[in-house]
Amino acid sequence: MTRTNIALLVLITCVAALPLFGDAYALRLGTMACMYAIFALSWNIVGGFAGYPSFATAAFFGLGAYTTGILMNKGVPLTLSLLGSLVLCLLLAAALGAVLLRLRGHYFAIASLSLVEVFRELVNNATDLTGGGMGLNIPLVSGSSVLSDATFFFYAMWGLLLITALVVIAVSMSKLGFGLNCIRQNETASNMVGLNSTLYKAIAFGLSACFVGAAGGLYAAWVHYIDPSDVFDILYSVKPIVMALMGGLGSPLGVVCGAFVYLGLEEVVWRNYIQIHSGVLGVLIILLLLFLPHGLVSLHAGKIWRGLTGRKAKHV
Amino acid sequence: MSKPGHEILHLSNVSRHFSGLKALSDVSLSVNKGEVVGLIGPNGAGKTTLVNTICGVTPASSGVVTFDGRDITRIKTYQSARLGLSRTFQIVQPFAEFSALDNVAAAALFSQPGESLKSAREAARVHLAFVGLDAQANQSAATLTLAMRKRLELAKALAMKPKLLFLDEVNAGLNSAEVERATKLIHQLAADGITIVMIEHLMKVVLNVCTRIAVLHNGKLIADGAPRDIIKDPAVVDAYLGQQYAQRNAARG
Amino acid sequence: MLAIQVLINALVLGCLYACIAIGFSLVWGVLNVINLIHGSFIVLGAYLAWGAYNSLGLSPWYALLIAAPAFFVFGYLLQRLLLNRVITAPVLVTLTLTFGLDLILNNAMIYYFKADYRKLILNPPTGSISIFDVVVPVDRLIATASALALTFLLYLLLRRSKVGRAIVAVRLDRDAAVLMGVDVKSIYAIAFGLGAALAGCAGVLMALIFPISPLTSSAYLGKAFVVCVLGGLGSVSGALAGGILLALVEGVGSVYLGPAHAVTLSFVLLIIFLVVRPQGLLGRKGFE
Amino acid sequence: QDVIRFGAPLPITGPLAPEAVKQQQGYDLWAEQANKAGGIDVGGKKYKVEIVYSDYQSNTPRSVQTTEQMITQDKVNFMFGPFGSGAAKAASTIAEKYKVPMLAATASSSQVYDQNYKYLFGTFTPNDTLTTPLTQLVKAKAADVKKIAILARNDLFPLAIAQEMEKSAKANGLEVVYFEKYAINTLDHSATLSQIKSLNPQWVFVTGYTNDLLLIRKQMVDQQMKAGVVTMIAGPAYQEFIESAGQSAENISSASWWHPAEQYNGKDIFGTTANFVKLFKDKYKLEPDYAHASAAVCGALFQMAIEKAGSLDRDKVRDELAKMDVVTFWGPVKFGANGQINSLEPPVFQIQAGKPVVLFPDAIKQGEFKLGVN
Amino acid sequence: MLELNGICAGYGEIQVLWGIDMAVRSGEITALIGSNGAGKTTLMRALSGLIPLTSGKYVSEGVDLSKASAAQMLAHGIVHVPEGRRLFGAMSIEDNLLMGAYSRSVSRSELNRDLDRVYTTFPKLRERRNQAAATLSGGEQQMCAIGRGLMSAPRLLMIDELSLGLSPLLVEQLVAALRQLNSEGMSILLVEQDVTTALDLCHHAYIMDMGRIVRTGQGAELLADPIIRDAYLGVLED
Ligand SMILES: Nc1ncnc2c1ncn2[C@@H]1O[C@H](COP(=O)(O)OP(=O)(O)OP(=O)(O)O)[C@@H](O)[C@H]1O
Ligand SMILES: Nc1ncnc2c1ncn2[C@@H]1O[C@H](COP(=O)(O)OP(=O)(O)OP(=O)(O)O)[C@@H](O)[C@H]1O
Ligand SMILES: [Mg+2]
Ligand SMILES: [Mg+2]
Repeated sequence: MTRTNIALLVLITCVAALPLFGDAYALRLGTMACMYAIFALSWNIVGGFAGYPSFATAAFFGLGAYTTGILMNKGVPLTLSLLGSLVLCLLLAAALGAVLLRLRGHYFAIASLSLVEVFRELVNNATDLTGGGMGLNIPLVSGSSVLSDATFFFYAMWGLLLITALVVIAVSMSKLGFGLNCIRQNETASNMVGLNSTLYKAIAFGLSACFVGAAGGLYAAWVHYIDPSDVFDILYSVKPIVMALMGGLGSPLGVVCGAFVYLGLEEVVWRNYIQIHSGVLGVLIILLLLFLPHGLVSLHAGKIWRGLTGRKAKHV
Repeated sequence: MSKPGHEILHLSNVSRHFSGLKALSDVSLSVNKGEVVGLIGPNGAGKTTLVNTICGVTPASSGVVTFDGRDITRIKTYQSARLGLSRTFQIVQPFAEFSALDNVAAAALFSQPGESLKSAREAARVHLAFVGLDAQANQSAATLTLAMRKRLELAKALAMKPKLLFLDEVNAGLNSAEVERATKLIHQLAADGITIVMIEHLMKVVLNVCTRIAVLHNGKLIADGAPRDIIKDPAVVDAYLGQQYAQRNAARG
Repeated sequence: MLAIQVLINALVLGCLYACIAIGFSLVWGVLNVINLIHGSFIVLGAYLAWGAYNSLGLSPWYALLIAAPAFFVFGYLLQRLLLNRVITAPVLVTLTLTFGLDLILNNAMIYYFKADYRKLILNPPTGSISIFDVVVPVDRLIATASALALTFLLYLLLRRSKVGRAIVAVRLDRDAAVLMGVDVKSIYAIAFGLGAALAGCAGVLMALIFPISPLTSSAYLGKAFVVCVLGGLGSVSGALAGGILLALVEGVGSVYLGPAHAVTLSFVLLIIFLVVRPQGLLGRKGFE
Repeated sequence: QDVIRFGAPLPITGPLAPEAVKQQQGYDLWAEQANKAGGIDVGGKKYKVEIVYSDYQSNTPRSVQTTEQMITQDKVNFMFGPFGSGAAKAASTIAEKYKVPMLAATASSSQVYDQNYKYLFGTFTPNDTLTTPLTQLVKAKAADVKKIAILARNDLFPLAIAQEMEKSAKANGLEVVYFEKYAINTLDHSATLSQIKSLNPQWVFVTGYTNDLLLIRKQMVDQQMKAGVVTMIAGPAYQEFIESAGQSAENISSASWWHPAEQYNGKDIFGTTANFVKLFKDKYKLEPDYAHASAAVCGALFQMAIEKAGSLDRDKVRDELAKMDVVTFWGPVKFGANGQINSLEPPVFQIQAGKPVVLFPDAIKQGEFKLGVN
Repeated sequence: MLELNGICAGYGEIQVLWGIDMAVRSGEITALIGSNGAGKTTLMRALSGLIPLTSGKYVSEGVDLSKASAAQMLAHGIVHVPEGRRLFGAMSIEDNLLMGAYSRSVSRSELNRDLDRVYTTFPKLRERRNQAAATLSGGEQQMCAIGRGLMSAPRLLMIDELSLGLSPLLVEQLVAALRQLNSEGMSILLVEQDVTTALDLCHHAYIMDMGRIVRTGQGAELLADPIIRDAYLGVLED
């Protein structure tokens, strides 16, 4: 295991201590942070390892949310419902991936973006099952108090993040990760050396969807009410990418840091500037991109040293 | 044909077109085990396309390709690689961010089922040493010179334990000394029993290593035979070699 | 009759869609930048038309003449000063950059114009003409004609002029273009400026037809995406074909399946199209 | 100085942004009036009113988040609901958990209240209270209206009201020749409108937000679509709809929960409806509509409940709200068991000569129903 | 025509050229020969302003061009036909040729005259003038690339890897075309792996190794030099 992967696990472990310090709102933020970290890590499997810029996060988030919501309304317990979301997203994404990942670059980006629209409209129009535009109520899996409720969902989301991180680390060290790396660099050559790229991409897409789906399910149970425009919000697709870019494309530690930092910035800006927070956020994103083009992970000591001494960093 | 041995590759009436353009028409060709076949022809004759068709990169529009007695006309690229068909690319295709070692390891890893990353890396060292890149094993492919990248292509192809090896202009852009080295490697591979089909414009290399030459022109096979006969074939001289070459050749006897 | 009416509607609407998409397609095709700020440019153009009409009494046709150079300069500077710094970075970086820019511009518009909807109402209204029960609104007709004219101008520019040829050359091979003596940075800026100018003009025309609000920018952007992919990236005639195809699918879909399904249908079509023919309607395979 | 803090999540950015302005104006007017009168009297002690705003970006999950943030971090005493039915429903879960009374100013769909939360109250009557009088009015005044076409935005409130309309149309013997939803963000309706036109309905009923309705109205004119009755909900009550639609707004009918022409004599801080309208016009140079008024009345209702309870205790205030039975400038206020108001009689009105003219109820009627929309 | 003095250049922190001294004489064909990775392409890229010099200077007819951009080099009549042709694939042959004239501001009629000259040199191009460049065969592409270079009105034409991947017949035709152009007064700087062809064609040759010039002399003289034969010509019989 590499040093950064160990650092990632340490970071995630530290996050688990949050309930010792924070109130219910802090736990809410923590839960959101874990959720976005799951998104960013998952996106990184397809976008970072395999180099396919996917915008499908929102599609599988929504699908997972609705699957769990519907199952729970039918009396299925939370854990089983979440498993349902996970498996459904895994299989569906793998199947779709086999087809859509034939597209490269921009084209794939657009196709994955359209998945969000298609899923949203399908859910919107399947009124009998999903309530359509009227939204869907999800029964409470309530603990006794506000705080215990918040703690429960925080740990649930945190646990999912931990599982996701472990899987992503495992992928990065495995033949699968090596293969995805090959695909990113040169897909023609990958096929030529006997790598079944369709299979690898399908698995990667499936993996990148399943934890997002489970997170969606957990989210639905957490908020008790979902509607299509909420859970199929395209921002769920865009933000993980921004986070991954801010943190450092391809590095699991980087993307998780990116997620935490982005959410932190967003929260601070949002609280302090009611009217112009999105503009301020835009400015911050641009500054970060211009001054840290390789993400937060590039911000190690050597870099800062070179920056201070004015020597140019080596570009490879 | 020059060397006896059973037929390893057979093409019958293979055609391939790209929306109107007939890149290959009705090519029939067979290659026997142990042969070194030169594939020559003017630019745009369809040589690379022929290799792509056999390897499943651009499957044939019609016709049948068999390899080792098995129909591989509609095979996927990665499957053909696992069957023992490997090739180098005319325009080199390295995994640019990987080290030379990992480039070759990838080839060893994915072409043989059950290979682990560790054993693939070990195998890769052997192949790198064979092509003389052991010193560059840890250098990233992007920083290698063209000649080195061509050798890397070869090492990758070899790591796949090929039965049949396609070499697409491995000597283009190399200087004479480099060409000579490469030629030696090819001789050695042939001696190891690997069947080779090489596309090449450098006639001296073709004549030096090939046991047989096939000539493509406008997607059609216009000649197929022993090297000495081919370079005298008027059709080949007209389409490919040029009068000057023929004269020089004749002058030399 | 309904069929003919729907067909006519679709043709007219298709040209408007093309007008929305064409600048986006140009920027994407030439700069390889997915310009998320495009939708907000269109809205800004619409505000410009609205302001020119309501405070200066200037008709939108004249507003076009202001919008084109103003947006060109705006786009040119944006590219020169900002985007050119990351233009060689992977596509996601420029995408994120334009995402940030869009946040800023959209927020600024909400701040200054407030979020309520405005409408440019021509006085006297232009009305509609009807032939055998088929109705065509005059303002749409004029907007369509202007859109076609803009499209044609761009086509001429790219095909016939030296700058146009340089834009195409840069798109095809940046380094080779440098060798021809092309100043790539300024060509990029010109292309982005043109994209912005086209967006601004589209906005002026849309002001006649759609309500104006910063919040419609995402709808415009969505249409631009679809049209551009349907028609083929960076292809002028493709944008036109893609626009009409999209309008037809939406029109026919909403009549026969209901309007809610029309959107779904257009996106399903988009995905199928991508998988079967990624180069788009008029794009040529292999020449991306 | 002691203050009472009220949390008001607003959709300042995003698609609902225009609504945020209205709500904020309503809340601000009330806060200003309350503070001008010295504040809210809690058991003899005066408390100033302070409203804490935040932007939830027209995004429901964010409205939930900000509700929790206001309750836990900003330590607000009471909550106003976010805009619309969907967000109010989602946010009310938080208020319920923390046992904080929440007054929703703009949530009408009965689905919002169907969880029977104890701490959620709303000032909009159910949707059918709008559609039923409309149908009856049309039945009475335009007997030859037989066919109705309904086009609804696929979103909680517009869709719910369209479904109510369908029900009441059927109950009143009308033929529903067209009922479809359109997707959020639809730019062009011309195909749909052509189809409706070809069905020749005498009544066209459209729901959506202001921009949707403006868009559809413009395209109806473009398609030279005429009908005896055209009803749009909820835009026509808004001044900006009337201004933006111009000539084409003429004779559009609508219904809403309140109208400035109403003549209630309330016990709240604003007193009469006329007084509220005057105060509003003085401050904002605008004619108030129901959205402004509802926001203001929510504040006034909190004030009355707190003063009555004589305490800032949330449960006591909640109980006072539940028991409330009082007349305000907004109308008589009494909440049902599920928290939704059930005492209002919403007015039906029509745009005539660029002004909304009340047609029903008869007590405040300003004019006669006019047929024919071109 | 062109004087190079101690040119150093490279990519980022990697230095490739280590003090190149060289002279390209007017009206001559100069060949640049060297093993792979010697830095020939890098030198050409530096000369055409694609990469900056780290030190050294070059002077053309008294003008210091060390800091010149690609456009300024073109203005001086120094034109680079890059390795790998780099045509604008989706554009027609004629548009490619017109792109060659991009940096010149000349009248349409003058352009037409120049086009005509290129078409006379390469009649095949005239035949296919409206065909997209990407669909041409390798040799036709090379002609088009040279033709595009000619459209920039070069006084010095720099061609990288003239015969790379071309059939013997095409090489023969291109060599003839270059001889013709040279006889009309154009200076040519040539990078070529086929040493026999290159030395045969050129007046003067420079031999490069590891980013330095190691030998120079007249083509025929070098061809006869046994050391050169040993190092660069190999023993493979033709
Ligand atoms: N993907 C493709 N789409 C369209 N045309 C193609 C495609 N691939 C090859 N061609 C065309 O098919 C013909 C044969 O090309 P191929 O690359 O096989 O030639 P070649 O014999 O390898 O030539 P060279 O010696 O120059 O490498 C050429 O005219 C080429 O333009
Ligand atoms: N973009 C680059 N970045 C870093 N190093 C490079 C780059 N391009 C070339 N090099 C290195 O510069 C050196 C010289 O390369 P160059 O291409 O100039 O050689 P060449 O003489 O043209 O060789 P060839 O005969 O193979 O074309 C090589 O070691 C090569 O690896
Ligand atoms: Mg080839
Ligand atoms: Mg070179």
